[in-house]
Amino acid sequence: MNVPLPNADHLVGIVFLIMIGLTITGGVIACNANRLVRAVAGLVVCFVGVAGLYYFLNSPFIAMMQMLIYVGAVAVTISFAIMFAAPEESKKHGPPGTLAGPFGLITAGLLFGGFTLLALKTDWQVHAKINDGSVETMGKLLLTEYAMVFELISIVLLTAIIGALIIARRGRSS
Amino acid sequence: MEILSLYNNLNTFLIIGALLFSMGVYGLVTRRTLIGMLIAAELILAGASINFMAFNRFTAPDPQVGQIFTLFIMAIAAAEAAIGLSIVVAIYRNYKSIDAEDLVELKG
Amino acid sequence: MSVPIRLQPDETFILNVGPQHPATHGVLRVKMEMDGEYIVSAETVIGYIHRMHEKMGEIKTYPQFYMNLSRMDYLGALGYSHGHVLLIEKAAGIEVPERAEYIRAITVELNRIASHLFWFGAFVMDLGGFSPLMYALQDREYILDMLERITGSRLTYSYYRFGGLYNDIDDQFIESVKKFIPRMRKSLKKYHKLVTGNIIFRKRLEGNAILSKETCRKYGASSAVARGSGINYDVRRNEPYSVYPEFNFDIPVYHECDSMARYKVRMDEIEQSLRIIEQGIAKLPDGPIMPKKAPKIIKPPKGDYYQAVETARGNFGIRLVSDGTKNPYRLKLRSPTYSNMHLFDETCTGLLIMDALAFMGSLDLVIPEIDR
Amino acid sequence: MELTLLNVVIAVTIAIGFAALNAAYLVWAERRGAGRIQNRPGPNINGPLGLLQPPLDGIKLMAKQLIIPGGADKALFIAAPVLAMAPAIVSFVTLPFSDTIIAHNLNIGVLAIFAFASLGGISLLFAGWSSRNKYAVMSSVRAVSQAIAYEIPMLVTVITVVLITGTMNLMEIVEAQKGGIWNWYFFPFTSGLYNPLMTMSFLIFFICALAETNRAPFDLGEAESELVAGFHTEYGSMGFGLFFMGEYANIVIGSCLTTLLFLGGWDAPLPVLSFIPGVVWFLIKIYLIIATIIWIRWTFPRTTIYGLLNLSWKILIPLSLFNLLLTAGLLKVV
Amino acid sequence: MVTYFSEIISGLWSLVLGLSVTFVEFIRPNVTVQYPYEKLEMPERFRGHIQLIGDEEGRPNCIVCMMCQRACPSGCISLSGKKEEGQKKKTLNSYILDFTTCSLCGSCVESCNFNALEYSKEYNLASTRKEDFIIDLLKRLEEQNS
Amino acid sequence: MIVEKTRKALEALFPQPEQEESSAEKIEPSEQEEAEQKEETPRQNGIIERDYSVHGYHLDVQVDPAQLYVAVKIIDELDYFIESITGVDWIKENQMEVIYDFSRYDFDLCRVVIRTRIDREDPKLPTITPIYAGANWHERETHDFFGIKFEGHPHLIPLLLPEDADFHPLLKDFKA
Repeated sequence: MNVPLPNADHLVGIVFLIMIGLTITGGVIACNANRLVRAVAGLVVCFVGVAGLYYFLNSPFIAMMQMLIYVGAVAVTISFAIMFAAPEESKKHGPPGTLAGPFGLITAGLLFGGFTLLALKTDWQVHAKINDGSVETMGKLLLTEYAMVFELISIVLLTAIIGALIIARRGRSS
Repeated sequence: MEILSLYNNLNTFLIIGALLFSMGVYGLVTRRTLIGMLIAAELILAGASINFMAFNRFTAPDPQVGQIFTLFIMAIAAAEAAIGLSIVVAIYRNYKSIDAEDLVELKG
Repeated sequence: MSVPIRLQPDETFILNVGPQHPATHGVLRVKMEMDGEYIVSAETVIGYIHRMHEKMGEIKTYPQFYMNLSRMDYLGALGYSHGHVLLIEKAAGIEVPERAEYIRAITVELNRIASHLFWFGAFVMDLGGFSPLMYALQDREYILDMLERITGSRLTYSYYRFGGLYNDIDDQFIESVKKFIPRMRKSLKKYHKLVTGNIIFRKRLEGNAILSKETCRKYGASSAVARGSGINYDVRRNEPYSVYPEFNFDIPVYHECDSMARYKVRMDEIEQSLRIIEQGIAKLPDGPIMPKKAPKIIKPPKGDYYQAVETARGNFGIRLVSDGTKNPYRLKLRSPTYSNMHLFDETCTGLLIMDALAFMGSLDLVIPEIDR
Repeated sequence: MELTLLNVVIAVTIAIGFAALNAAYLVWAERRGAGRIQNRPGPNINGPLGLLQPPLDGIKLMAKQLIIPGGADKALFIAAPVLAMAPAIVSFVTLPFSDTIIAHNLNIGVLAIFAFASLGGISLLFAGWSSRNKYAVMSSVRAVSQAIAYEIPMLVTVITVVLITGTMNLMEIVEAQKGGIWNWYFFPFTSGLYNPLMTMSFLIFFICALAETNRAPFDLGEAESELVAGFHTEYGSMGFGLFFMGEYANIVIGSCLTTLLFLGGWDAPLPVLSFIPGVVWFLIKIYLIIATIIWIRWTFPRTTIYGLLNLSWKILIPLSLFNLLLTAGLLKVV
Repeated sequence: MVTYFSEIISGLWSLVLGLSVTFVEFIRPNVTVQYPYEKLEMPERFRGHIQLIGDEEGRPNCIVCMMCQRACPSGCISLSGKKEEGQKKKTLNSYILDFTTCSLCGSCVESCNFNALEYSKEYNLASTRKEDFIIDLLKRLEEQNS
Repeated sequence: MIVEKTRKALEALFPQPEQEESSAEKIEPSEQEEAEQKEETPRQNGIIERDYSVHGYHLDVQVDPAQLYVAVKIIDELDYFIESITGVDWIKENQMEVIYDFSRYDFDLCRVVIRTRIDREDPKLPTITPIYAGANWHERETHDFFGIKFEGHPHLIPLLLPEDADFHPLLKDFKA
């Protein structure tokens, strides 16, 4: 009888836990699934979770961009490539070398342990100032302070588009 | 209910970021196919982005920089996906395989 | 949008279109080798409803066979019966009263319009527009109602007899035909407004599946397939039969060679058929519909005979090899769509699948007629 | 974050209910409308005016066996329809229906809807891929490439509107258009901006909405005369039902967005008429747009894949970009 | 450039024209017949399956000359009769129409010289059993008379 | 006139034209009775000009199987289109006749029938698909119905009959 009714704060916490769950399950599926399409599905789940995390970090804009770009573009592109290049990928799974599996596991474990220790041992100076997540300030910063980077990014994207076209072109019309 | 207020804790995000990063590394090592590696690389980028965002939220003096960095990472990831996949497609066309170990010729 | 393709052998896959596919309007199967959405090669597989009409023709006597002709093509049945009766009349030397010939011409043209209307609707439906089919069916129902009153049946009319007709037409029929002509003209205007002018429709068909004159000749194409490629060929004109020399009508010919040209030819043919019906009704003579001494048992003399007619689907030829008995020795049915369909394999190479299916629609296929 | 449990539960329930009801009765409306256009009655037997048809159809679909084709990727095959339906429902949470009726007023509402919509694309891919059917794969590839191609002009037109209002909040966008039909961005005579090309932008947005929701004449993904039934060829039972409902929910979202961005949302066309509650106006507007969509579907044939891409890249994108530049210039000048 | 815009305008106009056509159709009345609720009269010459014609007393006109059986291209008519004593003509014992193979050509009706066969107006011909299409015309005639 | 032209072109196939042609000419004007008489004896290879209003075609050319390809080539060069290919099984004479119908697209009407007779036991003919691509299906159909093998045909498998069919239904001794 003394289980407290979940209030708003609890609800937020539960939603957060769900997001963490999505992220981690998605990540696990993405790097362990036998079929590449399922890996992409895992990636999508993971990205949705990450978008949720961003939302909790007071940046709804970035969260939505995460969905838009990663789910709507990157995941779709990867699935296209899978459909094109690996129709029978399911045969090709399995431990590649004798060492790769354990080796990967050890590396990943070490990395994870190291980072976690680093995160926990360091005494982070948590600032009281919280970003307001507003799009306006970000837009202003992008066009003033980071204008150069912004332009460079657009050039990179343009180059990427053209380069991708050139590499993948088959020359039907020639 | 400590567990329900995890979202106010910097370390939660850092650990998730680290987890994603190491999962990405694991995938990068174990995957044989190029596309699988690409997926793993995306995970690594996501892990890094989470760190940026977390620091942006909790410790940054100027609370926009992290977001902007994350945006840039997204753009780079998109470009990387496009280029990487067109390379995969081109390789597949020439070698009929996207298995990284079959591509010994690339080693020169 | 045909694009030449450089093939890589294992980049293609086989797509099996049919025998149950919405675009094939029956049991037709096309085995397509695809490169993405482009067709590398296609092989048409027919014969799923082959009924061996030619063997039936040999087994049955002449009068027992005439209803088979209307089973060949369920949309334009009368044209086929017309060819058959003309051939047997020619072979056995039966005189046909003029009134019967006029009525034959009128009903054949009505049937041709009905067939073209159905084709129009089905073709637009192949392209994704559903409503024109319903409008076309309304007009077609009108024709079918008229023909049903006269012949007793809606699709498989066995209306013609050797020497004449099974039943005379009445005033009510003439009245309804007279009412039908302005109605059809109005509908045609509606179709042109709704479909022909439509930018989406035009963009899809213009330049789609170019058929050269030479290809048509090599395959023996006829009907709108040939006339859309600039060939002025219509059996009604080139090889006049029945009372067609009496009528004043044009053969629509377009030189674009694409699906739009084939579409336009058929739409114009509806108008020309209306003209023929108009003149036929005006000139319709009185008199009997069967010759006075119609032979009961038909035994054409030895020899072989050929008759070609222009049905709704094109040049239908029927060859009779007679040995003087009451059964034909050999009866060959040359169906127009058989030749038109044969074009498909060669022409659709390099087309997108949606263009190829639009092209298939423009051929006006009736599968039972191909398979016979 | 003012999320309360009650709020969320009510919002989600209403959203699901609204989406499902709309999906069901839009099918009915579509069939009746198609029938009327084709001079026939449409479904009219079950219930008055055939109004019981949709629930009966639903029962029929649910009673059917869910068949998973052999060789299909089971997990993805089942996940795909859910993935198609879920974002549509989530999108309803951020859609304002009047100045008071809104589940969660998100500051970046427009973007959120697009973000959720991008989940729909991947669901089509999964559906096509997992059902192991060549037609399904071809159609899902078509549908996705189409969705990507039309996202660009759509976003550019949205940016034009965002530029004028200076906000991505849907409520504020509607507020900016307040005061009668001449203030709507569909054809803004007043409100400080005299951009005659906004009508064109409205058309572009509408066309893109048609294309994004895979509606005729852009229904290449389920071109039944070529690809049998497209990506849901292998789906039966409720799998198909979910795709179907998702499609109609997307139509509703598309028309809601069109209304909010260009037709003044819940604003009455004449200030005199503003005694009628905003919701009514909003619903009238979205159903008018839906009626137009249905009308268009039963009038036009389908475009080709290259015609579709040509339209997007050669016409819609240049024009929408031009309008964006023009609007930016006008904003600077005015 | 001019063609670019004129094509857009003319294209849009053609779409509007199309929409106007369907709108006019939208407000036109229905043309369909709600079949199970309303039924159409079959025309006079409608060709259903054949049936026997009886005289005033209800006896069939048929004299078992077998012309129809011979004329039938599909062999779907089988009839038998016998000559009863004291009567000039044969009387019909049974007349079975195998409608499964009948193609409704009407050869039988045309070949009949004794006004004994006609087309029925029957068009509701659907059944799940093959036996339903083996029609005993004599029984049918009796039913009609009663 | 195209009839004359075609006739001239085809006469080159028959080495002793004078006698052959004149005899054929003589037979033609007289009507059916004589034609029937002629049918009794196996017909010689050659050209007969037929009465169009009775038979429905103008030129009736019977060629040797070896000449077939050349004859069709001539027809092709004169811009004829292919109408159909069919066979007739003359079981009494133990022969098989293959009939090729050609016609024209222009108003200068001329229908040409090329027929050739082959042995019933070993029916073989050269294919004409290199000349007329449209002959492909017609030849396959004839192969289906009569079992005539068209040598050099690219894809001689059953077209209308089931793909495993090993019977030829239009042969007169075929029993279902």
